[in-house]
Amino acid sequence: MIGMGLPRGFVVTLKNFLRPHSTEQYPDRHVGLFGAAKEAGMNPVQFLVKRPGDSLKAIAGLATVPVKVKQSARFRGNEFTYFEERCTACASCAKYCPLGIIEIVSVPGKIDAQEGESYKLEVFDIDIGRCMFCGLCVEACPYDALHMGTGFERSKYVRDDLVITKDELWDAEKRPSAFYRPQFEENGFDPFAEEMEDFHDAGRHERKTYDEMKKKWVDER
Amino acid sequence: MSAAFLDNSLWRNVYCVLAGESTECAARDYSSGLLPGGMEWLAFLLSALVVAAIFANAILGGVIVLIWGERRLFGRFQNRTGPNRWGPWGTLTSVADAIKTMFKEDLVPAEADRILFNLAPVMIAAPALIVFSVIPVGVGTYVADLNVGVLFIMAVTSLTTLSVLTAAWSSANRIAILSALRSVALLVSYEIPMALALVGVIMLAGSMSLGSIIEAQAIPFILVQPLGFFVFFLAAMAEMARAPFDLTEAESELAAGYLNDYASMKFGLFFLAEFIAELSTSAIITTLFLSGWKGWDPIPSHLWFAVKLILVLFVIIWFRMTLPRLRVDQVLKFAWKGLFELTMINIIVTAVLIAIWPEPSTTELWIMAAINWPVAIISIWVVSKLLGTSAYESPTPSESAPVYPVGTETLPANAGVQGGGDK
Amino acid sequence: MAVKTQPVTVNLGPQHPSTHGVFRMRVMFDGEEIVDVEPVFGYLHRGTEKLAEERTYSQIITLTDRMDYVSSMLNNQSYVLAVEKLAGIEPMPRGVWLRMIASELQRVASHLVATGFLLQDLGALGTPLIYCMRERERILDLFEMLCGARITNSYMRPGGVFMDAPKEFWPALDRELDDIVNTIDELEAYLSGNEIVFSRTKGAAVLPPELLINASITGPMLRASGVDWDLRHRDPYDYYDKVDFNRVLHSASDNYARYWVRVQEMRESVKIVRQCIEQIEPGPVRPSFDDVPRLIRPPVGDVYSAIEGSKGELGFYLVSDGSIAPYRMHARASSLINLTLLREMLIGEQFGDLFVIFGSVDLNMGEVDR
Amino acid sequence: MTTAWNGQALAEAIEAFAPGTVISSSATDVWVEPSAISNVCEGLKTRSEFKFDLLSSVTAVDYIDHFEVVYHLTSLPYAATAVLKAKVGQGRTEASVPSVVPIWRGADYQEREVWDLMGIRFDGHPNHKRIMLWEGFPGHPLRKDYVTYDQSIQAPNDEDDE
Repeated sequence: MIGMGLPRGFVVTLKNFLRPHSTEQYPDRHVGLFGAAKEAGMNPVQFLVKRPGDSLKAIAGLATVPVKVKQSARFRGNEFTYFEERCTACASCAKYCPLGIIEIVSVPGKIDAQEGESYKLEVFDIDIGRCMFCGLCVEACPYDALHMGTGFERSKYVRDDLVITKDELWDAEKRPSAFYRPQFEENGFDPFAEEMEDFHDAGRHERKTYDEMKKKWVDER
Repeated sequence: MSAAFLDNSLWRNVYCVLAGESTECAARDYSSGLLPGGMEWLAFLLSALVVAAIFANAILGGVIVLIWGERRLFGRFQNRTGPNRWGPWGTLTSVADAIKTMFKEDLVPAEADRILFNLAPVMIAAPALIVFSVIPVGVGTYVADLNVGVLFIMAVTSLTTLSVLTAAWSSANRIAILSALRSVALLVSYEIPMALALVGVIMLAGSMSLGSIIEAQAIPFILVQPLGFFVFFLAAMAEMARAPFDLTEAESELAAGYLNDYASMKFGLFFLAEFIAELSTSAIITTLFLSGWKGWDPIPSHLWFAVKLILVLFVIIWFRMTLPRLRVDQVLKFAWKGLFELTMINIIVTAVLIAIWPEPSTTELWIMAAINWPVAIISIWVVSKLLGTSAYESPTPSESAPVYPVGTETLPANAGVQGGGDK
Repeated sequence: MAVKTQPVTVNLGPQHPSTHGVFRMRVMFDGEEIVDVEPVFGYLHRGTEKLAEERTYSQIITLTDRMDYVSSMLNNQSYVLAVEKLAGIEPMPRGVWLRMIASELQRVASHLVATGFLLQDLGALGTPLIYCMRERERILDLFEMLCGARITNSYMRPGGVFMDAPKEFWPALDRELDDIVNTIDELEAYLSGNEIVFSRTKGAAVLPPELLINASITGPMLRASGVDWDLRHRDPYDYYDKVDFNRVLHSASDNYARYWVRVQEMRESVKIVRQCIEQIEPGPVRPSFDDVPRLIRPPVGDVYSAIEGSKGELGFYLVSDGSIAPYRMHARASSLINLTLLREMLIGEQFGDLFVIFGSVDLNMGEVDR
Repeated sequence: MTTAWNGQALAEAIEAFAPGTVISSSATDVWVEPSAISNVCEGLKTRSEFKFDLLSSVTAVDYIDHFEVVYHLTSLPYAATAVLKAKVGQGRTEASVPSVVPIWRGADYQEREVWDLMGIRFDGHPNHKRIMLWEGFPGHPLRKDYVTYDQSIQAPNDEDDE
């Protein structure tokens, strides 16, 4: 029963014992005195003298530093991003949603409407509580108005609060995920570093070539 | 008051501060006590209570630290951080856990035997603490130096199983009963090699008192008694139901075994007892095999003891983290067919050596070590050969011949699907 | 001395810690020996097949994710292949290569979970499990790069995948492949020679290949008994005919053989991914919406298409009535069918081995109950 | 490379050893008399020209006026597959078909699942019980005419537990 297999196992576990750990602390990282001083940009002695309260806290292990979780740009988060200017209220997203959790009510807009204003949105609700983040609504959006968000900290105490309304979408931080939006990756847009200010940036900007248009509209008819 | 009793510095300090015109204290430069003369019996009683309280609280405090340390070490072994939220490096986690445990609802199953159900946690926690009464944790720092100390330890530790059985029986749970039966089987099997492994140590020291055993260790007995240490270590792991012998609790099989129906502080007491057992086992190993508090001079003896204790604890945790669990029959087979033989070899060899050098000096101990190590290695190797499974030959992918005919025959030409479609 | 004993019946699960989900077994045992076992299913039944009848072909991809949630990519692949076969869609080459890379990575992840939990059931207190999970996390990071989700991927679409891999994916994949091999080496150093693992898994729950085949058991369990049946080789879907890999076989057909086959298959999967990286070439990853619209209307008919999933033959039976939703979808759940012989495997074994044998089947309750 | 049996060829081959059992056949599928399923499967498994030793899948489809039980067979020695179908419950009567569990153990849970969700009885099944849903569940959910009942009306009864 006792051979070389067991000692080898002990060596492996000891090797892992000495490795740095692979987990991450979230939402904040606990720092000691040295970490807190480094965070404040001083050396520990300075920190101890200048900010005795904070240093005591740090020694007691209560000082924390917020942690940014490493995420991919395509992360499908639940803080949806939405550009009202781009939306035509076509309700493609609502039709494509496997769970039917997107509710859209639209009314005809003014007669002399600009592009994208021919329909006015009255209601645009996404029930995040039942959403499964498949991203099909984003995939279905023909004008790149709806994007998956990169944030995910939307837990609420009441289930009804999980419904994202139009106003909430409109006011939310514009940090769209690159999910199904290859143009973001081409433009080098990083949702974790910057916000998207201009709704024009969210578009696909792809123009069909003359030959393609001709093929589609002339040759095939 | 006996003079031997006052060799214990811990007792003496407390006692002599209390006792009045005691001659023993006067002989040791304690001028006078707090109590009037003739009240030595009260001083004795009070000092006994104080010493016991100090010890018990020190152990419980140690357990709190141990739980935290063990979880941190688990984390390190498993490449994660371990508890880190509460207090510096998570040191207050166990305190928070203890408070949480106390405030939980105390559930008693409807079918439980209430008296026994409530008695079992006490029955398991008390003996675990009592073990420490004979262990010297520093020069003259102990509760009592029994002249049958080793025997006392063996007797008290085996009480654990009784309370496990009580807990399982009273909670009227089939899984708990299974766990308790395993616990009893484990105890019956491992108590014997555990006791016999200590025979070598007792022979070398010529005494069963732990104080004398430490005194006798001119060199740590782990060097002189490798086989005894090996057997005792494994048997002790089994005795406190630690991996790879954690059959009683086996969470992947029995969920929590005998603890299934316990909640709140009753569960807390079981949990506590388990960790006290771990602490006491390491203390016993430290005392018997690592020369206890002995060390080089400038460093105080208590620190030596603590360092050795932590070392042993680390090894126990390392074992627990590394090894998968054995099955019941394998565990019992290992005790009866493996460890028992090894202890017998150890006793015979040690007896012969003691017959040659009845009162071994340091040099003679070194010679004994030189003889015992080869004996230990050879005998462990032989026993493992006799017991172990043969090496498992894994076939390389290309060499293995298929045993079942697959794709050996061909269909008639007309059988396949016509008009394409490959399946 | 004959001791009079009486068998005891115990309900294990659905809340037992090592039933890999919500599985219940009614076990009767005599002392430590198992006398009778009756599995009880259905605690995670979500009616996937009924739900699929009311969804379009693309929407069902999201349902397949949730069937076997430790190998969603493979479920996606199997379903998408069935749709392609039903609707006669010609997939785009780059999409197919990406599909193969993703599904082989998922196979590694799934086998890591299987191995880790098998060792957890052996009582190794989480250490090997966490080493396996650590590696799986890195694979899931790659999936997050690919499709934005870690578990419920929904990465594949009829005709390919929904989006090309980002630029940073390829160097990360290279690094990860080396890491996987290192981890497997470490795992083997740790456990493949471990005498305790030997003595507990060797010779336990041996099943002859004839019985396994008769019980429709496929996948690593079948290959551990020496039957050379791997759909990737026998019925090459996607581009598996363009890659070269060994079929891992073992002849012992016991728990250790199953563990060993899974570990070696991870190595083979890494090899396949490496070949895919070599052979992949630029191009579109899915047909244009002119060729394959979002709402697919396959012609009337039925089709059964199976792939080699991580747990065995993973097939989808689709019946189309020409509308945008399938008339009937049936998933051949290998986890459920692999449990057919559970009783035979367990009876006569020790109680301590119950969950080890159960774990060696490698099942996922999401797939068993669907 | 696995080959799929041509339906017509398979139908001829089945007719050769079990005359009168095949109802019709297409390029891929063979429709068999439901009562003869047992016989035909026995032959398909044991006879040397078929050797269908692995039953890939058993399922059923509700075609409103009848049910169809679908067997997907695989032969390991030939590396071949075939599809066998049986129309049962014509006119939506109580459908039943002989069980193939005595031939392939692998049909055990799958037939139970079909019974549970589709309501097709398998005569001769050794453990003919519901598998996913509890005993006493109203109706068979995968049937096209299934109406979701308010499940709070009928609690699960305890037939299941001894």
